[in-house]
Amino acid sequence: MKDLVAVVMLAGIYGLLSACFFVAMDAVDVAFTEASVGAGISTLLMLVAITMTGRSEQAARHKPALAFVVVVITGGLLIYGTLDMPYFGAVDAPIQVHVAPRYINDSMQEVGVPNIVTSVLASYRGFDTFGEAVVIFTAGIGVLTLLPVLRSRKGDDAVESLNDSMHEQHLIVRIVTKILIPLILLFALYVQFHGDFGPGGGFQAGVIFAAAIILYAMLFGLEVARRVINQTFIQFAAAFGVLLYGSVGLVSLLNGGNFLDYSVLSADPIAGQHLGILLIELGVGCTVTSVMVIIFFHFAGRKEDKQRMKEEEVG
Amino acid sequence: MLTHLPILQVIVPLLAAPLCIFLRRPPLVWLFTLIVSSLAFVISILLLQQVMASGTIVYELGGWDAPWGIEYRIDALNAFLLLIITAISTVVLLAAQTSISKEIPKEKHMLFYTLYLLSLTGMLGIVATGDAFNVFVFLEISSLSAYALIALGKDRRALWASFQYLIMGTIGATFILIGIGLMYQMTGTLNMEDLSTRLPEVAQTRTVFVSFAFVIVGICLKLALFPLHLWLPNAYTYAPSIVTAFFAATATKVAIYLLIRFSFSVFGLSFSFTTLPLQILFMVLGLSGIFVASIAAIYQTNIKTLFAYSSIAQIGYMIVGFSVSTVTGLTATLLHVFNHALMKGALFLALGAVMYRIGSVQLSQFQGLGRQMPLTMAAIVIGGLSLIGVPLTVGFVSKWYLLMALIEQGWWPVAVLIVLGSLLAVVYVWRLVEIAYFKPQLVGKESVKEAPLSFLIPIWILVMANIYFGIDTRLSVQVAQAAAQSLFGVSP
Amino acid sequence: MLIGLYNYWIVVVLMMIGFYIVIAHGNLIKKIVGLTIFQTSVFIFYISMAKVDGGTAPILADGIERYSNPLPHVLILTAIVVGIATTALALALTVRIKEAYGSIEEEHIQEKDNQAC
Amino acid sequence: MDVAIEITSSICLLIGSFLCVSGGVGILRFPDFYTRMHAAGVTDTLGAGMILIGLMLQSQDFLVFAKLVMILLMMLFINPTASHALAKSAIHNGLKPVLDIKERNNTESESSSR
Repeated sequence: MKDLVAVVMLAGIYGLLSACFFVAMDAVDVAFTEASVGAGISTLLMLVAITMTGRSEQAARHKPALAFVVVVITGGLLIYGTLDMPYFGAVDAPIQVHVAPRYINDSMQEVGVPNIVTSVLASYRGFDTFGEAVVIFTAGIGVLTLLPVLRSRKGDDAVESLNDSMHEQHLIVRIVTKILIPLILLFALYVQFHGDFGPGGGFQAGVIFAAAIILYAMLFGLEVARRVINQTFIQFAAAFGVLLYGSVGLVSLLNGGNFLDYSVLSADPIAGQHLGILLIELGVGCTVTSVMVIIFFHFAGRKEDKQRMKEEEVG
Repeated sequence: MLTHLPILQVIVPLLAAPLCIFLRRPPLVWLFTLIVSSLAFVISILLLQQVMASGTIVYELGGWDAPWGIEYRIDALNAFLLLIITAISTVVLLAAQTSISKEIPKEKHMLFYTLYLLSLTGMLGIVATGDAFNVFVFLEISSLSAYALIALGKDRRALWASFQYLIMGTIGATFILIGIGLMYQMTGTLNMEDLSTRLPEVAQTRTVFVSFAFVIVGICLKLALFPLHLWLPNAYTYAPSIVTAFFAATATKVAIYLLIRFSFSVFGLSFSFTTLPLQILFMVLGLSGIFVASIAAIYQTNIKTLFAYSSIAQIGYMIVGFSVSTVTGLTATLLHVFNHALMKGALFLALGAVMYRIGSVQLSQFQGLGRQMPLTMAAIVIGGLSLIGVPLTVGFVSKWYLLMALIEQGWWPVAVLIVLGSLLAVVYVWRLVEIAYFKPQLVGKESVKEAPLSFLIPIWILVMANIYFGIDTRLSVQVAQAAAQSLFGVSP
Repeated sequence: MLIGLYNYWIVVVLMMIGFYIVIAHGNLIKKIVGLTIFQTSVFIFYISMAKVDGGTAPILADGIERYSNPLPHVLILTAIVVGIATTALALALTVRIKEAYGSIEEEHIQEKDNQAC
Repeated sequence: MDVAIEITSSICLLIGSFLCVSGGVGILRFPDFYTRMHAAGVTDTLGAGMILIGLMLQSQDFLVFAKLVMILLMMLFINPTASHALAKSAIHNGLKPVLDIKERNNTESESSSR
C-alpha cells in the first residue's frame, strides 16, 4: 500500500479494534485509553505529520529477506515460549494467585476506591504513574525542542481576514462544534472525577479535554486558538501538573510517611487516600491536556508557519 | 530526612526539570541545574556511605510493602552506579553553558537543561528501583529525552541518527517489556527481589527461558553491544558535545547495570550461566566487539566517531569481564564502568572544547593543535593513554583486574586477545597524537586560543581523577569488590 | 493445548507483523506505524493474560466474586502513554527530517548522507 | 409485555445490524467517493440508531437508558456533520462525482487506487 493516509487510517482502525478487544477482556480502563490514544490522538498526529511529509510512499527497494528471517526467529522464539504458559483464562495461573488477590480483596479497606485499577494505578503503584506523567512531559518538551515555532508574524488583519473566509466555508461544522465543545469538556470533567468509581481517570480525561481544544483549533484557526491559549501558559500548565503530582508526594514525605503515601495526608487514612488520588489525577490530567495541546499546536503550527513563509517568499 | 535519601536521589532532579520551565532565563537555569546535580551527587555520596556501613537500604514507595507496591532497593552496586552518574553529570554540567552557547540556539537552552535533567532522572530511576516494570518506565524517560537531546545537534545528520536510535531504542524497550511480561506471567510478581525467589521454581520452563532471552536482547540493544551497536556511532558523533560527553560516560553504564542486575540478581547466577551457554556467547560477542570496533575506529576521520567506536570496544571489555562470571571478573567490569566513565567524560569534554574553538572535530583540523591548545590536547592524550591502559592511569587498573580474572580461570588465549585489542587502541590514539603534535599548523589558518576555563576545569577534574584513581585504587576497588561480592552473596 | 494457547499465538503473529514493518520498510511513517502496531500487540498480550474465566471488569460491585487481574491493566495504561509519547517524538523527528533532507525514505536519506561525506 | 419488548428490541437490533453490514458492503462496492460516503453515512446513522433503540428497549436501569439516549443524540448530531465536512472538503479539493458509466470506466482505476 503506497498511500500513507490509508496506512494511517488502518493503523487507527487497528487501535480501535484492539480497544474493543480490551473491553471483551474486561479491561475497560485500558480500552478507554487505547480508544482515545490509539484511534484518536496518534492517528491525528500521524495525519498532521503526513500533510507535511507527503502523502505517498515512494517506491523503494527494501530488504525483506533479512528482516523476514529476524522476524521468524523472534516469532518462533515467542511461540516456543508460550508452550509452557498457563492457559488463557486459567484461574490458578501464578498471576491470579500471587500479588493480585490483595488488590482485589483488600483495596476497598486500604484505599477505599471501588475501581481497583484506579487504586492500583494511583496508590499501590503510584510511582509508575508519576513516571508516566513525566514521560508524557518529556515528550512535550521533546516536541517543543524539535519543532519550535517559526513565527514570522504578519499583522493581525491577515488573521482576521483569513478568519472571515474560513467562517463562511465551515459554517455548519462550526455551529455543530460550538454545541459539541462544551459537552466534550463536560464529559472530560466527568471522566476526570468519576475515575474512582468507573473507568476513567486523569489520563483519559486529559486526552478528551485536549481533543476539545484541538477541535476548536482545527475549525477556528490555529492563530485564534493560540490567542485563547497562550503558549507560555500551556507550558507552565504542563510543568505544573508534574509538580502537583510531585508535591503531593513531598507533602506526604513531610508528614512523616514515605513518598506518595497518601494515608498521612489526612487524619483518616482512607480520606487521605481519596485526597491523594484526587490530586494526583488532577496533576496527570493537567499535564496530559497541556502536552497534547502543545504537541498538536507545534505540529500544525509548523505547517502553517511554513506555508506562510513560502507565501511571503513568493509575494 | 536521611531515611528518604533513596527517593530524594531520583525526585530532586525530577522535580527540578519542570521547575526549569518556570525559571526560563538560561544562565539562571544553568546555575539551577548545576546546583540540583551537585545536590544529587551529595545524596549519592551519602547513600554510598550508608550502604557500605549498614548494607542494603530498602525504601517502600507509598508505604506499601514490597511485592504490592514499588520499592527502591539500594545495595553497593546501585550506590556505585548512582555515584558515577551524578558525578559525571555534575562535572559535565560545569562546561555546559559555554559549550551549548555555540552549538544550540539560545531560545532552546532552557529546554536543553530540562531534557538534561529528565535524562539524568531516568538513569537514576533505572538504577535505584527494585521493580522490573518501573525500570521500563524510567528507561523510557531517559531514552525519550536522549532522542530529543541528540536531535539538538547542529548537523542535519543528528536528526537521522536520533531517529535510528529512536527506532532501535523503542524496539529494545518493547523487547524488555515482552520479557517482563513473560516473567510476570510465570511468577505473578514484578518486584526484583520477589522474582529472584520465585523464578527458580519455574526456571525449567520454556517461558522463562524466552523471557530471559528477550530481556537480554532488549538490554543489549540499549547497551550497543556488538552486533547491535549500529545506532551508537552516529548518535554520539552528531549530538551536541555536552550530550555526547554525558551519554558516553553514563548511558551505556546504566545498560551494563541492567544486564548485571537481571542476569545475576533476578534470574540468578545458576540459571544465567550454567543452564545457558551465556558465558561463551558473551565472551565471543565481547571479543569481536573489541576487535571490530577498534579496527573501525582506526579508519575514522571524525574524532568524535573515532571515540564513539572506541566506546563500543570498551563495552566489549566490560562484557568479557561479565562473561567470566567470577567475583574478580565482575569487579573488573564494575571498575571498568567507573574508569571508562572517567576517561570518556574527559575525552568527549575535551573534544567539546575543540569544537568550541574551531567548530569541527575532523582529524585534519587537529594539525598543530598540540601547541595551540596545550592543556586540552594534553587532556586528550592522557585520556587516550588511559584508554590504552598504560600504567598509572585508571585504564590500567581495570585491565589488570580483567586479566587477573581471565588467568584465574585459565583462559589464556582470551587474555592474549585482550592485550592485542589494547594494541589497536594504541594505533588510533597515536594517529591523533601524531597529527596534533607532529604536523605543522595549517598554512593560512588562524591560530586558535586555549579553551576557556569553564572547559578546562571540568576536563582537568576528570583527568586528575583518571590519574588519581589509577594510583590510589583503594576506594574504587573496594566499592566494586563489595558490589561484586554482594551479587554473588545474594545468588550463590 | 490448542484452545488454551491460541490467543497468545495470534498475539505473537500480530507482534511480528508490526516488527516486520519496522525493520523491513524504508518509509519513516510506515516504520512508526509498525512500531505502534508492535506495541499495541504487546498490550494485547498483557491484557489477555489478565483475563480470568468467568471474571468481570475489576470494578468492585456487590454480588460479584471473580474479577480479572487489575495489575496488567495498570501496567498497560502506563505503557500506552509511553507509546504515544514515543510516537509523538518520532513524528516530530520525521517532520524535521523531511525538512532537512527533503525525503522520508531511508534510502534517500542514507544516499544524501553518503554524498555529504 | 416482556415478550413484546423482547421481540421489538430484537427486530430493531437485527435491522440495525443488517444496515451496518449493508453499509460496509456499500463502501466496498460503490463506484466513487460520494456514493461510498452515502453508504457509510446514511446507513451508519440509521443502523447504529436502530441498534441503540434496540438496546434501550432492553435496558433495565434508568442510568443506562439515559446514557444510550445521550449517545443517540450525539450520533444524530455528529454523523451528518462529519459526512457534510467530508463531502465538502472532497469537492473543495476538486474530486468530481462520477456521473456517467463511460466516465466511470475512465476514473475507476484512479479511484480504486485510493
